[in-house]
Amino acid sequence: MIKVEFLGPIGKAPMEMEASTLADVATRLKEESELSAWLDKCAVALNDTMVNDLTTKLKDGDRVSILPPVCGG
Amino acid sequence: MIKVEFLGPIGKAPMEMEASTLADVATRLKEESELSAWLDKCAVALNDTMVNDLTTKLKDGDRVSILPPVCGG
Amino acid sequence: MELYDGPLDVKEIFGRWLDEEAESNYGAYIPFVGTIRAEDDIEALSFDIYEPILQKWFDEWQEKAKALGAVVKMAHARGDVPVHTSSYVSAVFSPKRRVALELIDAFVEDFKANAPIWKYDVKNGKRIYAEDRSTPMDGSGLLA
Amino acid sequence: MELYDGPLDVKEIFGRWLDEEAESNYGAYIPFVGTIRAEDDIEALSFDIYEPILQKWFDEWQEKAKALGAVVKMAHARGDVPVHTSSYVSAVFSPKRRVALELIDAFVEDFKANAPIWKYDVKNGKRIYAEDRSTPMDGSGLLA
Repeated sequence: MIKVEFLGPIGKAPMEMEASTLADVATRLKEESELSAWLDKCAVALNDTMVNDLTTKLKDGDRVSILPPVCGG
Repeated sequence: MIKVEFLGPIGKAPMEMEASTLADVATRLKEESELSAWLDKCAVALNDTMVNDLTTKLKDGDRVSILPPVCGG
Repeated sequence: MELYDGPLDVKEIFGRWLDEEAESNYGAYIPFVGTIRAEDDIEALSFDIYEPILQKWFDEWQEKAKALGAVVKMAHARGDVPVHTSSYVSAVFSPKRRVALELIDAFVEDFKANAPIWKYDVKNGKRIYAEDRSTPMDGSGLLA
Repeated sequence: MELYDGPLDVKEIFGRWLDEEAESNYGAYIPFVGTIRAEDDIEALSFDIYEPILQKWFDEWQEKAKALGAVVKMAHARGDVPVHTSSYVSAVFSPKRRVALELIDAFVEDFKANAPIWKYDVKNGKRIYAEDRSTPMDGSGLLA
């Protein structure tokens, strides 16, 4: 099991799922209609490190964060 | 009569002279051996306004300032 | 890196950073102070911060600055920051001015683009995500 | 424009400028603080300033800043400024960060190139013109 959490304004409760790569996470999240407006503009972190490769392997206990568009300052 | 003053590190006392243009001032200053190391790197102001034209006309009472290389900050 | 609940005490931060580097022999100190503008009838802006990734982002900038012989610092507000108060102070110290001027520009621009901070307008006490002013981070769209 | 005999009280200047523009609705405030580095066995740097031309130079920059919706400020020391104290503070205020970041760079660089200020190393109590670090102003060589 891995955990997916949604940061900032997305306002969705964390999800737990079985997934062996980030591609599996993508497939699962695309089923959530409330995320359809978010996924194409969100970045992704794995255990608090930014990642940029769908083939990234996941292991039990990993935490994936979904980061919507930012505006600090 | 016009007055020529030497700013910052030049350390030369002001000079008074007859001059109808800045070209006349240039001719006169080139006679001063202690200025030979300065003139090619100095800028010029007339009555506290920077000038850049040797044909600039001068009138009685004008004040010409010779400004050596700067380094504020 | 310093995070505060609510507006920053800009003078305290500026002065403390100055004192911290007083003997470090840096010739240039350039702070950037970001203040909430009164516009569009907002009462305040409000901020969410995801600290673990912000800390990593900042640590990487400290390394980049170090490679240039420089130092970077930053402070940011969490929660509500009323109009005409400050939410953000960052700074660069460096031996020479050119490095400092280029580094503060790059540091502030990358902060705007990639620091995990979300901004909300506060109107009539309600928080509204400032979507039109927000930027997708590097690598966005991976899961789309 | 502010000229002081000896080192600047950087915190006082920073805080006063912040207060002066507290209600002006600027989103970005970028000061530049120049501090004397310990190098080459100097005790201090020392400065001569020709104020009438510096004031005109600064007035022109105020106009340029105004055309961008911004404000510039500056303070400089006259006479001796010991190592690890500050001789120069300038600043930009502007509604938006991009203008502020570009303006502080242009303002500081033009200051270095064209402000009528002369710098001297102070060693064993003697003033030595810092010729190797000085720049001929725009238009130099007219009379050569």
